[in-house]
Amino acid sequence: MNRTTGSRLTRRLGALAVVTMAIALAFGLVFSPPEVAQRDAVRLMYLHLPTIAVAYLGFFITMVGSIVYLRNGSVFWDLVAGAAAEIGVVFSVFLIVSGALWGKPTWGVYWQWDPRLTSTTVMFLMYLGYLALRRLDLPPDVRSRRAAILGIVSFGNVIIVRYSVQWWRGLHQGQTLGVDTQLDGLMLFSLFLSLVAFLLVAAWLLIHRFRVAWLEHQLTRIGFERALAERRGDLGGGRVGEEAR
Amino acid sequence: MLRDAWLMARKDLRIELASKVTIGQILPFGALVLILFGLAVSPDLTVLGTDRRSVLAQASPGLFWMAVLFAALLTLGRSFAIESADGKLDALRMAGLDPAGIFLGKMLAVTAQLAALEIVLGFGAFVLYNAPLARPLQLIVVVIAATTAITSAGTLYAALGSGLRVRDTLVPLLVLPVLAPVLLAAALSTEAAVFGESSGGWPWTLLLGVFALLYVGVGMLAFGPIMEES
Amino acid sequence: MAPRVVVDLRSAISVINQFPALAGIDLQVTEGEIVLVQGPNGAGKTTLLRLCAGLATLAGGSGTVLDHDLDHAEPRRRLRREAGLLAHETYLYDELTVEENVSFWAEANRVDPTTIDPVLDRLELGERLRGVRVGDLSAGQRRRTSLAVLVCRRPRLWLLDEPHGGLDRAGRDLVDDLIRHAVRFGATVMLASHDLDRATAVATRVVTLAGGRVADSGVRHADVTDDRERPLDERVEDHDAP
Amino acid sequence: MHWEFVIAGYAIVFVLLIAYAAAIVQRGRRLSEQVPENKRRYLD
Repeated sequence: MNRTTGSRLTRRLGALAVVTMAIALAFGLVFSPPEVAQRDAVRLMYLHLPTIAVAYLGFFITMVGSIVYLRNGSVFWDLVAGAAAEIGVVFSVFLIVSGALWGKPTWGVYWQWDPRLTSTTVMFLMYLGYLALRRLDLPPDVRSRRAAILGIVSFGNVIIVRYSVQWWRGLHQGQTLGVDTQLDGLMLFSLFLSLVAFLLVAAWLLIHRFRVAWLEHQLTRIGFERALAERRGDLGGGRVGEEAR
Repeated sequence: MLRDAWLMARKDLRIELASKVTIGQILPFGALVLILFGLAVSPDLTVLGTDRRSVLAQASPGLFWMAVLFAALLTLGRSFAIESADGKLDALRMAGLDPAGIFLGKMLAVTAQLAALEIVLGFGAFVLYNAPLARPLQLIVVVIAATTAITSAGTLYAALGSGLRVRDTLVPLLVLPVLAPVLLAAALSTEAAVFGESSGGWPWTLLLGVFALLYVGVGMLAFGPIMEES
Repeated sequence: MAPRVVVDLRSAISVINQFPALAGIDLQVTEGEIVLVQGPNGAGKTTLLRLCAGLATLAGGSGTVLDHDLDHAEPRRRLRREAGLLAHETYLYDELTVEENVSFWAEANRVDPTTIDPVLDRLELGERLRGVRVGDLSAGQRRRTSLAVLVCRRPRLWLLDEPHGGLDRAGRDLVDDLIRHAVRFGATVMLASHDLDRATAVATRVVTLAGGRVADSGVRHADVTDDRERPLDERVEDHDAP
Repeated sequence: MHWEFVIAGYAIVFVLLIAYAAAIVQRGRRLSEQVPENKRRYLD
C-alpha cells in the first residue's frame, strides 16, 4: 500500500481529467470562434459557467451528506459533506474571478451586480461560515451535528438568495453575463467539454480531499484510543483491549 | 410546547427589564448607526431622477434596515449569552423543556425587543433622513414580516453558534448571508410603502412572510438536535 | 425483595472533548444508598455524575440509570427529568431574583408552585432573600438557591458535585439533613466531594475513582442506622411533601 | 481584443487549482505516514 491518498482509481481519473481539460482548453481558447459582440472575452464563459456548476454540485453533495449524517450518524457522509463544501468554496473563488474578469470587457466594470455573480458570491461567503464552523475544536459529534444542520439550511438559502437577487435585478433590467451571447455549435461544444473537464477535476479533488479527512478522523481516533490506554495505565494495568466504539 | 415557549419568552423579557441591556445599550447603538449613515452620505446630494429627493432620503429604507440588522445581531448575541453562562444549557436539558418551545420562546423575546427598537429607530430615520410616509399601514405590515424573518433565522443561527468561544465573530458570518435576501426584500418593500411607488412592493413583502414561516419551521425542527449535545 | 438497582454501569466509557474522562466504569448503586465518590482531580467524578444525569453520552460499554438505557437519546431525555444534578455551576440567572429563578425552574420542570414557598423557607431563603437578585448573593446563598431548585424538582436520583463547597457549618448540616430526608423518601444520592470527613459521615458507601475507573467500589458502612432495612413497599406509604 | 482578460482569468484559476490540488495531495502524504497501514483506507 503506498503512502499517499493516491490509488489506481485516482491516478486513472487524474489522467483522464488532465487530457479532457487540455482538449477543452484547446477548444475554448483556440478552435472556438470569438463572439460577435464580445469578441474573445466570451472565452471566459468556458471558465465561469462550469465552475458555477461544480460549486453548486459541491454544496448539493454537502446537503445530501448532511441529511444522511443526521439520519444515521455515518461518519463517511459527514466527511464527504465537509470535503464537498471545501471544494465548492474553492470553485466559488474561481467563478468569482472569472465572472469579474468577464464583466470588465463586456460591461466596462468588474462588478455590475449581475444576478448570477452576486448570488454565487453570497453563497461563497455563506459556506466560508460553514467551513469556519467545521474547524472549531468542539467535541466531534457536536461539531458534526451543527455542521450538518448548517449544511442543509445553507443550501436552502442558496436557492432563496438566487431567486430574490434574480428578481431584484430583473426589476431594474440588469443584464446577466452571457445571456445575450450568440452561441454557435462549436462554442456550445467547447462549453460542454469544459464542463466535463471541470467535473472530472472536481471528482478527483473530492476523492483525495475525502481521504485526507478520513486520515484526520483516524488520527483523532488513534489519539483517543492511546489516551484511553494511558488512562488505564493510571491504575497500573487493569483490563486491556476494551475497544472503544 | 407553547407553554414552554411562553415561559422562556417571559423569562428572557424579565431579564431584559432587569438588566436593560437592549434599551440601555443596543438602542443607542442603533441610533448611532443611523447618524453615522447620515454622516457617510451627505444629505445635500440630490437624486437625478424624477422628483428632487436627497440621496439620503432615497436610501433611507435600506439604511434603516441595516441599522436594525446590526441591532438584531447584538440582541440575538445577548439572548444566547445569558443561556451559555453558568451551565444553564444543562439545566434546560435537565428540565426537559420542548426544544421547539425554547426556540419559539427565545425568538418571541428577541422579536419583542427588536420591535421596540424599530419603533424608536423608525422615528429616528424619518426625522434624520426626512423621508415621506405615503402608506403607513403597509409599512407596519412590512416591518412585522421583516422583523419575524430576521429573528426566526437569527435565533436558529445564534443557537448554532451558542456556547462557543468564537460566538461573536462566527454568528454574524453565518447569519448575514442568510439575511441578505431579507435585507433586500425589506428595503424594497419599505421603499414602496414610504415613497408610495406604484409597484406596491407587495411581492417582496410576501417573500419576507414566506421566509419567516420557513425559518420558524426549520428552527423548531433543528432545535432538538442542537439542544441534544452531550 | 432486594432493593432496586438505580445505577448499573458496565465498563462505561465517556469522552469529554476527545479525552476519555471515564475509561471503563463498573458501578452498581441500589435505591436508598448514599454513595460518596472520591478521587483526585481529573479522576472523572464530575463526568460520572453527568453521565448518571443523562447529560453525557457513552463512547463505550453500557449502562442504565433508573431503568433508562444510557445508549439512546430518548431514554436519556426521560432520565434527565428524574435525576437532579447540582454542579459547580449554579444554573441561575444573575439578573433575576431568587424567587424568580426558583419559580422559573420550577415551572420549567412542571413542579407544583405551592411547594416552592416551604422549600424556600427550609433553605432559609425565605423573607429576607426572596426578592434579592441572585447576582448580589454570596456563593453559599447561590448554592442554597440551586439546592432549592433541586429540592423542588424532587428527583429520584440526587447527583451532587461538591455539595458542601462554599457553605458554612449551618449550610453543611442543612445539606446533610436534605440528603437523609430525601433518602428516607425513596431517593438515591451520589455525591462527589473533597470534604471527606463531612461526606463520609453521611455516606453509606465510599467509591474511589482513579484514571476514569473504579479503583475501589467501597465498603458498606455498618454503623449507619438503616431506615432502609424496612421492606421497600412499607417505606413508600409515608411518602408525603417534605 | 480583450485577450489580456482571458489570459488573466485562465491563469489565476489554473494556478489556484493546481496549488489546491498539490496542497491536498501533500497533506495526504504527510498524514498517511502517521496512520498505520491497516487504518488508511475507508472500507465500509
